[in-house]
Amino acid sequence: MPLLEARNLTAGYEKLKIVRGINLALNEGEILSVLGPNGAGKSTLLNAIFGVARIFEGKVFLNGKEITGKKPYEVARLGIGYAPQIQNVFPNLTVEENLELSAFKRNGIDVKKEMESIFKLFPEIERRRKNFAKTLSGGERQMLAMARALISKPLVLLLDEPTAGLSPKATSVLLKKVKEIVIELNVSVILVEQNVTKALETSNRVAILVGGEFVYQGNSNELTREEVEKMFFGEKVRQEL
Amino acid sequence: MSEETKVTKPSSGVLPRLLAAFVIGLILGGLGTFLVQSSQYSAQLSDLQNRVNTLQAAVNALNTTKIYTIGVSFPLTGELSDVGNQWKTVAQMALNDLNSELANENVKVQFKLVIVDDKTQAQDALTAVQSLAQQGIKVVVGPAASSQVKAVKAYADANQILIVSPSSTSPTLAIPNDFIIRTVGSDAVQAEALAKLAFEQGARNVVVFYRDDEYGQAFAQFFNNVFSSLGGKATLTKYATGLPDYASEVAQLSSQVKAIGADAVVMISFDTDGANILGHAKDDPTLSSVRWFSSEGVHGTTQLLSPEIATFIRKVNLLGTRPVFKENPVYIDFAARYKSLTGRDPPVFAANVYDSIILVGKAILLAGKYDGAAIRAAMFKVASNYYGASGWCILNSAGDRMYQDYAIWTVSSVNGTYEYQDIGSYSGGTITWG
Amino acid sequence: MNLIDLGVVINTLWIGLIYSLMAIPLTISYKVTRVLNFAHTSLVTVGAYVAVILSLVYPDFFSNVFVALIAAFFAGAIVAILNHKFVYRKLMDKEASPVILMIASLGSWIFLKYLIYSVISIVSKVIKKDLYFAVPAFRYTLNLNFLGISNPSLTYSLILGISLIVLTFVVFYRTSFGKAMRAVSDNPQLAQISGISDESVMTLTWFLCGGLAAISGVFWAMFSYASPEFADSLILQVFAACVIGGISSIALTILGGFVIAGAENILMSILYNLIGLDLSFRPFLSFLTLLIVILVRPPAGAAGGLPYRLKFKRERKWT
Amino acid sequence: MDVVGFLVSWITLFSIYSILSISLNLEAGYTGISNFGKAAFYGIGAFFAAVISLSAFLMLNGLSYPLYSLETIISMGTLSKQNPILSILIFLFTVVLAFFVSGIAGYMVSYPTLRVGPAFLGITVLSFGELLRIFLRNFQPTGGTYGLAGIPHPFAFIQDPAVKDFMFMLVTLVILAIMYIFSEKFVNSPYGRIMKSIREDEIASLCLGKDVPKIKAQVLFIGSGMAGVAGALLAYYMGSINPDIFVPSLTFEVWAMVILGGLANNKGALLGAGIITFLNRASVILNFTFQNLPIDVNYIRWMIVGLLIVASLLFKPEGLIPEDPKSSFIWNFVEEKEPISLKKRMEETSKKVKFYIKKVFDWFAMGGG
Repeated sequence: MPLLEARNLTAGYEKLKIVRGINLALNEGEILSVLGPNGAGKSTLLNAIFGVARIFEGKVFLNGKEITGKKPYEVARLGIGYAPQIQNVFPNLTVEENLELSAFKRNGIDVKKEMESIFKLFPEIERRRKNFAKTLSGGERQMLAMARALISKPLVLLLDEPTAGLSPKATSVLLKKVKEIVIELNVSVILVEQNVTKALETSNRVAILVGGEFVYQGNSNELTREEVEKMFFGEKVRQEL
Repeated sequence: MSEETKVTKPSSGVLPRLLAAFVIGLILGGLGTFLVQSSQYSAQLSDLQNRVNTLQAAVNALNTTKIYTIGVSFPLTGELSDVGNQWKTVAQMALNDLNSELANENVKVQFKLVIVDDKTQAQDALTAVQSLAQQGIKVVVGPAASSQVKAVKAYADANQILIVSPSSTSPTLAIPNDFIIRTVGSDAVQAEALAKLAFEQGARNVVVFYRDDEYGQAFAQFFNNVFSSLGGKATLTKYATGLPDYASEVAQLSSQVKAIGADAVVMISFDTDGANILGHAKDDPTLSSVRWFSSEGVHGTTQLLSPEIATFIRKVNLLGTRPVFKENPVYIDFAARYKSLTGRDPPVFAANVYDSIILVGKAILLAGKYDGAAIRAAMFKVASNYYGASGWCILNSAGDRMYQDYAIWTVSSVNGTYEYQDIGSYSGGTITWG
Repeated sequence: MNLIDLGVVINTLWIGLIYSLMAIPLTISYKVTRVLNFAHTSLVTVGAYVAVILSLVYPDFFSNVFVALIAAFFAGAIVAILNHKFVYRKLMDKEASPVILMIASLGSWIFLKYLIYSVISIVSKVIKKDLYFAVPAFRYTLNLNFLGISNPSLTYSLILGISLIVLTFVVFYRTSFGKAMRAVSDNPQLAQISGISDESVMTLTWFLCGGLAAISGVFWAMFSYASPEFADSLILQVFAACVIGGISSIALTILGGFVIAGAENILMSILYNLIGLDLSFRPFLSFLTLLIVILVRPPAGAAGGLPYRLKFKRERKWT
Repeated sequence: MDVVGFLVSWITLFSIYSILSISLNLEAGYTGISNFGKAAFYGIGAFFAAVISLSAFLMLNGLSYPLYSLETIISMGTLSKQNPILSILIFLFTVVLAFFVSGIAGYMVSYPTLRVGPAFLGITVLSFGELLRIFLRNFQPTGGTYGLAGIPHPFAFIQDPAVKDFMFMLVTLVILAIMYIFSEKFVNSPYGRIMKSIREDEIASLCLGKDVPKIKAQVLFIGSGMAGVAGALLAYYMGSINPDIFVPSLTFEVWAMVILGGLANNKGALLGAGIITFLNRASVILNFTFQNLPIDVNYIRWMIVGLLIVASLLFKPEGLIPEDPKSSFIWNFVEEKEPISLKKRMEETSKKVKFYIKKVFDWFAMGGG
């Protein structure tokens, strides 16, 4: 049984349907990359899983339990962590407080201990633990967002373009960290990425979203960057496969 | 295609629309005039009907009771809500007295009150009076503040609605031949009384601490005139009204008293601000060492009877004037009944409110018909022989009270508790003690 | 000539404290819930009157200041929460803009104000005491002199007020609830996906703010008096204090409260003694100060003329 | 009950408040200027009209009393009835000038306040209003706390009060109509679209080359001018004014009207003003029907007003008449909706009409069954 599953999901905002008929399954311990051109509905998909976007049709299951229509904070407490692309930290809280908050009201979590272990994973932000989050750089913010999503020991981690706006070096560091996390913390990841090469390197499986629909799902080592980009531009690769 | 162009470019300009508006206005105007006239006809008709009814009533003789409605516009909310709500009780008391008197004398007439809140605001007073008038009411007791009376004056004069204000004292409303009647004496006399009182008590250099409104402004001016003519020196200091607290004003007052070496403070206030000022003054050593005089505004508040303020009042020997005829049996009876009903002394102008209702009732009876002008004429006659809770109510040509006697009040200790006491009176220019 | 008296300084302190105490809950509730709450005045009045009425009806029990304060706290908190549940929450669910929320708060202010009037009129008829203008009974039983301030209720409110402000700071910056409040005020969406229920945070915020507002009302009644209108005549000054602080930080709000109080007292005193400015200009000075502060040193980054966007629009989507 | 009298007095009040709410709608609804100082400009108009007409009458008759004195009030009672043409001329003159005086005041106030940034504009204008009010309270030439009374009614020469009030109502209605048509034209002009663009995104409008502060100042000029006209009408209607009429709560009342009716919609502004003034005036009927309740009926009256404001917002948070999407600039972008052409619309209508006619014929053909 997959850990996280979306069945025939149609979602969007207000009256607008952005993603249509999505079927998605995430198995334990894997990294699933969701690739797609701008405006394909990648972020909307994550939002729909999390109960932020409006779901028109379809269902979402976590560990076999249905989580469709639950409020975002309930979803978070059931064990999904989410690091959104922008506005992903609380600027007027310190780094420590940002982390503490995520563990707020979660039973069985020793916040102090967890924080230390998280800081071990992210030494970059440990140095700035007493600073306000608004003083952090873009990469540090992304790390903080990831750390914040991880501290509550989620089963699934959703990362929305963590490398957007980062330098190539920082991108590599960050994605390496994602791989580490999966092993170390035993968490499954859905990674929304724009950088196709890096995404293919990082992930086990890949799903390609174009115009609100999946055009391809498969193992990442079966694909090359060129093929992916062809799909982005709308060539009918699906029939070939 | 031609229709298409018409869509994008509206053909009608402003002018045709204005014309249309004008035509609509004309039609409305015609319609309105028709309505007004028909309402006049219907008014004539209803007048006829009334006459028939009165005739019928006379024929049917004493079996039916006629009910007259008196409008009341009081500040039940807003700045003067404290007194306004107590006046409401007073007005109901007066109404009951009036009705029971009529019942005892077997007159088949009863009165009814409709009390409308005017929020202590000029515009709301106007709408309150309009609402009452549109329900066919010709006499309105209230509103309280002079600014409100001014706001309703134009409407009242034009529509012949008699306004009987129990508390408006502004000198700029002493207008002859209007439909405003004020059952309260001009503050000119009270200011004279207070000035003479202060001078007689030995004050020569006083600070007049007054509220910045029509009441305070006029009162302070009159006081200054009299006090200077007596040979004293008065420094006028005004404070803003409607503030929630006057601690800062009292602090300023204290430094001013110290600076000019004043020997007394004359406070011209209403109840909430006055009680608040005294409450803060008690903590000030400078203000505790000079004499205090006060107008009628603060008289009757429960706060002054609390031990801490009452001690201060005794210490500075605060004396005040208030419009009442001393040892007036009607007032004593009224005050006792009011106290048994509400547990406190009558508030400021309570006697005037009481008398206003009774006067209006009697004037309606005398006029014999429910009509503003007739009631107004009758009002002058009734008032000239009426001795009520506030004393003789004779009106002058401007529709204001002609004579007003003043009592000198203070707070004194009786059997361990504090009470208001009248210890003297001012009548015809002289102060009598005891 | 002596420009400032000790009395003026003490008044500044006290009034500044009261303004701050009233402005803090206004700022917090605005930050967390984005409601510019006009019904705040009603909360203040409710607090004052609960203390006054209880202390007059049950003088034995409620003559203790602390008991009365606690009663007032809960009364204000309950009213605030009910107001939230029945008005603001419903409007937020319909994604109403902050301007709509503000006008809704205006509506509930009108309703609550006259509800208070009604309750007062009934109670004062029953207990046969004037409540339209009243002071709590415990005002006369206090006895505590401190730092040479002879007015015991002033002393009490100074000590209690300062400790309350300290407590608010602790709650806001040290407890996890305070952190959650700050998180919601920073970014409500992100707070939700971090597992914070914004609804429970908002309810708790109203609990705290309603209670604090009510307590400030009790302080006012202790020192001055309670009437159904007193808070209405204070509200503009309180708003001014908030605005000087940019309706953003608690510390700046407190500063704002003291700036306004200083203008009304110390500045008034100086101008009065120097150029004989009438005392009736006191409210004039507070608004003048506000204007000058806004124009010279715009609060919370509102400087720099035009390219500053209206902060009203709450970021709804962060896709 | 005097229904005509009620309608006349209500419509007069409604017109005055409608002018206020339309002007606020121009500022807040269309341009996004949160003006919380409406009462100030309303007051400027009222005081201007009162001062000018009083001093004009005094001067033309060679009198030199202070404006607020008893003598002025008494003499004005007779003077105002003498010359109908003069009364009406002075009335029109002051009403028109009140527009410019208040407008210029609004324009001048906008200069420093716009530099502050929009977030604090509301409170800045509100403080300005309060400063003005406190100043007027202490300014003796315009009466200070006495205020001004005896303001000559333009139709004082008409004997019958009902006709007099009716004429005044007509005049206010006509002025309201002019204001309404003007603002409708205005907001649907290219200038109106610039206003909306400023409301939606100031920076974007700046980047489009619009002088945002200037446009805001111009809108404030027009809005304040309209408020000034309303103030002048109020002064003539009441016959007396004082500074304490123009308190901030009046501004909030106007805001409630605009929000209730629906922001950025002139019809909504009218509806909001109509509802609130009608509630205020008509709810007095409760005072006549319910007497001797345990709770004072006046309190219940105001409570109902508050409840209705909240209830109608809960019922329709966007206001009773939401902004017309077709005229909205932004909406056209998002939906990319083509406005339906007249031809198409006519075709559709004729189709509908034909359908119904056919239905009726069928009905007859069936024998009316």
